[in-house]
Amino acid sequence: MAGAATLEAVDNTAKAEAPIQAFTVTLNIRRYDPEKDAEPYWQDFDVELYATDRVLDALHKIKWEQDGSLTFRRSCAHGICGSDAMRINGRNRLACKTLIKDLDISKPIYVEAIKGLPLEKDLIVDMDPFFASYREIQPFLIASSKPDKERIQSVAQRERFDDTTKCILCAACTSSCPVFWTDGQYFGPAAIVNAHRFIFDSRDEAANVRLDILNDKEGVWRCRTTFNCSEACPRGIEVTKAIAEVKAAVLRGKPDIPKK
Amino acid sequence: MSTQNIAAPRSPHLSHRKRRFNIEKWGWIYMRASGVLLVVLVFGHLFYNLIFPGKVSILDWAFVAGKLADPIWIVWDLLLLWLALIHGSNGMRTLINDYAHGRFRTLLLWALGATTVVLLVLGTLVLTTFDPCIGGTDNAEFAAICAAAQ
Amino acid sequence: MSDYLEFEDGDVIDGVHYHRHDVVIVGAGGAGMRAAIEAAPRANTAVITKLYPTRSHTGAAQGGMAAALANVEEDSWEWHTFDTVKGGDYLVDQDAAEILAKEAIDAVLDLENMGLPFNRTPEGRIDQRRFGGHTRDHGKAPVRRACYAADRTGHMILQTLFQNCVKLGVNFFNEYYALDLVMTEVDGVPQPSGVVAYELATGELHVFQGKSIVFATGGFGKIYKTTSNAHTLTGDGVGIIWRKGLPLEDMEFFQFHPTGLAGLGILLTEGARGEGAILRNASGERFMERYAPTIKDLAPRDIVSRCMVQEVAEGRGAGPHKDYVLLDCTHLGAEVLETKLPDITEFARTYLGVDPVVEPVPVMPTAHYAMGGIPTNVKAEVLRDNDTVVPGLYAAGECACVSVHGSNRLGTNSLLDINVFGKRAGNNAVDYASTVDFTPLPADPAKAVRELVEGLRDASGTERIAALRKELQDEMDRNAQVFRTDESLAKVTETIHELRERYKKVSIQDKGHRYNTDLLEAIELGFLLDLAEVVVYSAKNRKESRGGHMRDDYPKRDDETYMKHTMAYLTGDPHSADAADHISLDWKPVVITNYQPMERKY
Amino acid sequence: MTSQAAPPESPAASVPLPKKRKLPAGTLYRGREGMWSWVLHRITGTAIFFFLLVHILDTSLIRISPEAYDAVIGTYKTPIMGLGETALVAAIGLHAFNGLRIIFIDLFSWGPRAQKAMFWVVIGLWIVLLIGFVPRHLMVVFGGE
Ligand SMILES: Cc1cc2nc3c(=O)[nH]c(=O)nc-3n(C[C@H](O)[C@H](O)[C@H](O)COP(=O)(O)OP(=O)(O)OC[C@H]3O[C@@H](n4cnc5c(N)ncnc54)[C@H](O)[C@@H]3O)c2cc1C
Ligand code: HEM
Ligand code: SF4
Ligand code: F3S
Ligand code: FES
Repeated sequence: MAGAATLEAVDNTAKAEAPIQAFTVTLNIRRYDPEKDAEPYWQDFDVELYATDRVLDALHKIKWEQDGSLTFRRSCAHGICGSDAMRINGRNRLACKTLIKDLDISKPIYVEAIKGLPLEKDLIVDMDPFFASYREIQPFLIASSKPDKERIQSVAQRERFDDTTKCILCAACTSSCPVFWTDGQYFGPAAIVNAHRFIFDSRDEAANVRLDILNDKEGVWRCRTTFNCSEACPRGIEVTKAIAEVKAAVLRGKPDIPKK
Repeated sequence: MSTQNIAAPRSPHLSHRKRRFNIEKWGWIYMRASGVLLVVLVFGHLFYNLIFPGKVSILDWAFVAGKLADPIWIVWDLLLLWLALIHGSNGMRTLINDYAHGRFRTLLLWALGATTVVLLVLGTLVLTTFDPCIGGTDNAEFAAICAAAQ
Repeated sequence: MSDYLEFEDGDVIDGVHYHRHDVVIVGAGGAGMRAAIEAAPRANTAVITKLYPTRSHTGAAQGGMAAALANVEEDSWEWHTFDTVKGGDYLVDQDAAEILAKEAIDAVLDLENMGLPFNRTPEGRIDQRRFGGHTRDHGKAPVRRACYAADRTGHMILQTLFQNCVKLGVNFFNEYYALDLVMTEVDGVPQPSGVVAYELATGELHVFQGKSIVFATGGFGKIYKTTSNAHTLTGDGVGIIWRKGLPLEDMEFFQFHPTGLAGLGILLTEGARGEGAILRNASGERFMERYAPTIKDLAPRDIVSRCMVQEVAEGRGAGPHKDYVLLDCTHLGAEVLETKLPDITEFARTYLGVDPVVEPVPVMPTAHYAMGGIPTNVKAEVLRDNDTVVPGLYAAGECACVSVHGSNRLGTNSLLDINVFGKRAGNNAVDYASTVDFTPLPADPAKAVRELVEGLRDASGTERIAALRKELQDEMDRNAQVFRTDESLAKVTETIHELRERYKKVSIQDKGHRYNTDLLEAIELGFLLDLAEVVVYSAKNRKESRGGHMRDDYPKRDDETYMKHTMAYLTGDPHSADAADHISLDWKPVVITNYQPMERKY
Repeated sequence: MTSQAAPPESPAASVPLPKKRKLPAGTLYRGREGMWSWVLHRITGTAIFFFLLVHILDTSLIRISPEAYDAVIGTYKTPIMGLGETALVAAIGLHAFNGLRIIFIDLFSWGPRAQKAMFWVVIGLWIVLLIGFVPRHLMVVFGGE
C-alpha cells in the first residue's frame, strides 16, 4: 500500500507550506431572498480560515457548515470561468482569486453582489442584460473568403489584439463602471473589450460595422475614463486602453493594425 | 437606490439609431479641443483680472471698460464665452443624461439649451456692442480715446 | 395514443413547461457547442446548460489541441494515431483513433476559420508545440503537434465556439439543470423522447421533447478531493444515463495529471514541460530520466504521475513533509513564462505565493480526466450494449467514451475529441432528426424529477450534504487514486454504501424555489455517489495495471485477460449493501486495426 | 483542511438566525485614482458652469450702466466672496489640469498606463498653483483696503 500511504501525506501539502494558523474572520454578507425579504440586509458570519484560503473558500464554509441558503455562483475556483465576480470590501473581484491574506482581517470582510445588474438573490445578479450587450457588438469573426487552410496572420498582427482575447465575461468591469450604474444603458466595458478583440483582428472584415455600433450615444463616448474597469478586471486586461483604441479607431474610420 | 428599481439595463427603446450628425462623437472631440484652448484663455483671463492688477478691489466698471477698449480683449473674451459656455453646457448635458431620466431629463435638457443660447446671445451682444464711453471716466487716457471716437 | 402526453411547444401543464425541438443538446461546453454549431443551422435546436456556456470547464484547458498539421516539422496523422493508441495503453479503439487523428486537421482549421486566435509561426501559420506522448515516427522523438493559444487554448476554444453560437443565434437555456432523460416504451423497447430540466432561477421544471438528444455534460472529477475539475463537474449526464440502466464504459480509468499545484489541484499545463520545464525531486535530481530515458518529462501522464508518487513514497519528496516534487521552470526565463505560459505563472504566484521565474513550483498529481463514460460508436451514437445503438441518443466530449483515449488520454487529445466528436454528434443528430417523427412523451414525464426535488426540499433528516461529499472525496483520494489495491477499493465500496445510507437522511436548509443551489448540490451529490461506486467497482474488477488504472497488487499489464473494455450496468436497487447486487459487469472487445499491443516504453 | 470538521450539532436546527444589520444600500464603491479624479472633475466642472452662468449675467451689467455694475461687483468684495474666488480658482485649476490628463489618456498610447502617475502630477501642479495664488489673493482680500 505504498501508494495509499503516500496519498495521506499529499493531503497535507498545503498545510506544510507555511506555518498553519487558523484565525477567525468575520464576513459581512449582503443577503437578499426575494421570496422572503422586502429589502437586502447585511448578515455577519464568523469563519475559521487559513491565510491561503480564498474568499470563495470562506463562502463555501458558510454555505456548507452554517447556512446552506447562502447563494452564489462559482465553478472553476481558479479564475477562468468568470462565475463569481462580486464586490469584496467595496471592489469588484473574483471570490476565487481573492486571498484572505491580502485582505485586512482585523475588520469584517464586506461581500455583496456586483452593482448595476438586477439583483436576484444574495450574491447572484441577472446576467442576461450583460450578455445582451455583448451580443449586440457582433462578437464573432466576420470574413468572407473561406480559405483551404488557415488564414495567414503574422505574429505582430496576432499580438495586436492579444490582450482583449483574455476576457472571461465575468462582468467585473461593466458592473464597476460608474457610468453603467447610472442607467445601465451604456454598452459597458466588457462589450467594448470584446468588440476590440475583433476590430483589431487582421482577419476580420467588419470592423466598420462594430465601430458604427459603438459610435453611439450608449457606445464608447459614454466612457469617462474612470479606470474602475481596468482596476477590476481579474484577467489584467487594460480595458480603458482598449476603449481608447476603439475611440481612436472610430475617429480615424479604421483600426490601427500592423500591415505585416 | 437599490438595483432592483432601476430600468433593466440596455432596454431596447434606447438602442441606437443612425444620426447624420453624431453629437456624442463631436461633443467628445469638442470637449478636448476646447479644453486645450480654454487652458490658455481661462488662465489668461484669471491672470489679467485677479493677479495682474494686484488688487481685487480694483475690479470695477472702469477697469473692465479699460480692458475692453482693447479689441484683442474683446476677441479673447468672446472666444472664452463661446468655448467655455458650450464646453460647460455639453458637460452638463452629459451629467443630465447620466442622472436624470424620462420626462425630467427632457425638461432639464431644454432648460439647459435655452439658458445656453440666451447667455451666448446676451454675452455676445454685450461684448460686441460695448461702448466704454457710456460712463463718465476720470481716466485721462480713456477720456481721450472716447473723445477721439466721437 | 391516450397513454401519451398531448401538448404544444410552450404549453405549461400542471406547472411543468413543455418544449419541442428537433435536436436537444445537454451541455454547452466545447462538445455541446460544437454540436450546436452543426445542428442549429439545419434543425430546430435547443441547448440546455446548467452554466452560462462560457463558464464551462473547457475554458480551463490550457495546453493545446493536437493535430498533425506539420506546420513546424514533419508529421502525419498515422503517427498521431499510433501515439494515441500507445498512450492509451492499447485499450483504444483504433478505428476511432484513426478518425480522431485524421479529422484533427480539419477540426483545427474549422476553429481557425471560426476566428480562434492561435499563436502563429514567423510565417503566419498556426504554431505548434510539444506535448506529452506525442512523437514523430512511432516514438522516435517528441514532435511539435499541439496547436495552442498561449496557455489558454481551452478558453479560446470555448469563447470561439460561443461566439459562433451567438452568430448562429443558438437557442440556449442557461442555468437549466438536466436531471432526467425521458424514455418512452415503443414496441416494448424504451426509446429516448426528451429531457427533464430544472430551471435554477425559478425552481420550475421543463420537459424538452426532442427527436435527437445529445449529451455533452463533461466530466465528474468531483468524486475526488484533489482535482483540476470545476465544482460543477459532478457527472450529472453520465449519472442520468446510468440510472436509466444504460451501460457505462471503462469507468475505472481516471487520469491523474502530474502537475497540479500541490495541495490545491489547480492545473499547471503539461505545456510547461513541453516548453522545457523539468520535474525534480528533493535532491534536485531530474528523476524522469531514470523512468523514461527517451522522452523523460514528456512521458504520458499516467507514467509521470506514478513516478512522482513513487519518488515521494520512497522518501525523495520535497518540502517539510517530503510530500511533493518540484516543477522547475526557472531556466525557461521570464520571457517564455510571461508570453507562453502567463496564466500558470500567475496561478503559482496567486495560490502558492511561488514565483516560477525564480523558484521551482511544488506539484503533485491531481484528478483530471475521466477516460470512461457513456459508450458510443464513432458516429457518437450511444450504445445500449456492446453494439446496439439507442436510436436518437448521442454523447460527445468528456462524458462519452468512444473510446479514443483507452486507459489513458494523451494531453491535447481531449480538446480534439470534443471538436471531432462534438461535430459528428451534431451532424448525426440532425440527420437522424430529419428522418423520424417525435417519439411521444409518456404521461407526466417529469414525475420522477418532481418527486426527487420535492423529496429533497421537504426532507427533514440530520445529515448534511457537504459533510457527506467531503467524506466521499477524501475517501476516493485516499483509496482509489493513483495506486489502488483490492483492499483499498473494498474500503471505498464500503464507505460509499454507508454514505448512500446516510444520503437518505439528508436535509437541505434552503427551502426556497429561486436559485436554490443548496438543493442542486444535494442532487449532484447523488450523481457523484453513483459514479464513484461504478468507478470503484470497475476498478476492483480489473486485476491488472494499465494506463490510468494502477493496481499495486497487480502491477503488470495483462493482455490475456484484460485487453477489453469494461461495461458496467445498473441492474438492481442501488441501495443494496453489496455492489455486486446492483452492478453487473461485462466486457466489450477492443477494436484493433494496425497496431498490436506492445510494451509501453518511452 | 483534511480533518473531518465536525458538522455543527444538529444541522437542520443550527441555521443561525440572521444577524440583520442596517445599511441596505450597499457599500460605497472603492474606486481608485481614476474614479476619484472623475468625481472631482464632475464636481468642479459643474461648479464652474454655474459660476459661469452668473458671471456672464453680472458682466452684462457693464452694458447697462457703470453704477449698476459697480454696485453688484461691490457686493462681491467681501471676505466671503474672496474665499469663494479662491475656491473657484482651485476648482478651475484642478479641472483644467485633470482635463489635460484626460486628453493625454485619450491621445497617447502611453496615456492609460500613466494615468495614476499623471493624477499625482495633476495634484502636484494644482498645489503649486494654489501656493502661487492663495496667499497672495487672501492677502489682497483680507489685508486690502
Ligand atoms: C484544468 C484542465 C486543463 C485541461 N487541459 C487540456 C488540454 O490542454 N488539452 C486537452 O485536450 N484537454 C485538456 N483538458 C480536458 C478538456 O478540457 C476537457 O475534457 C473538455 O474540455 C471537456 O469538454 P466537454 O464539452 O465535454 O465538457 P465541459 O466543458 O466540462 O462542459 C460541460 C457542460 O455540460 C453542462 N452540464 C453539465 N451537467 C449538466 C446538467 N445536469 N444539465 C445541463 N447541463 C449540464 C455544463 O453546463 C457545461 O456547459 C483539460 C481539463 C482541465 C480540467
Ligand atoms: C480650463 C480648461 C479646461 C479643460 C482643459 C477642460 C477639459 C475638460 C475635458 C477634457 C472634459 C471631458 C471629460 C470627459 O470626457 O471625461 C471636460 C468636461 C467638463 N468640463 Fe471642462 N475643461 C476646462 C474648463 C471648463 C470650464 C470653464 C467649464 C465650465 C463652464 C467646464 C465644465 C465641464 C463640465 C461640466 C464637464 C463635464 C464633466 C463630466 O462629464 O464628468 N470645463 N472638461
Ligand atoms: S474585460 Fe475583464 S472584467 Fe471585463 S468581463 Fe472581461 S475579464 Fe471580466
Ligand atoms: S469604468 Fe467605465 S467610464 Fe470607462 S474607463 Fe471603464 S468604462
Ligand atoms: S469560480 Fe470560476 S472564476 Fe471564480
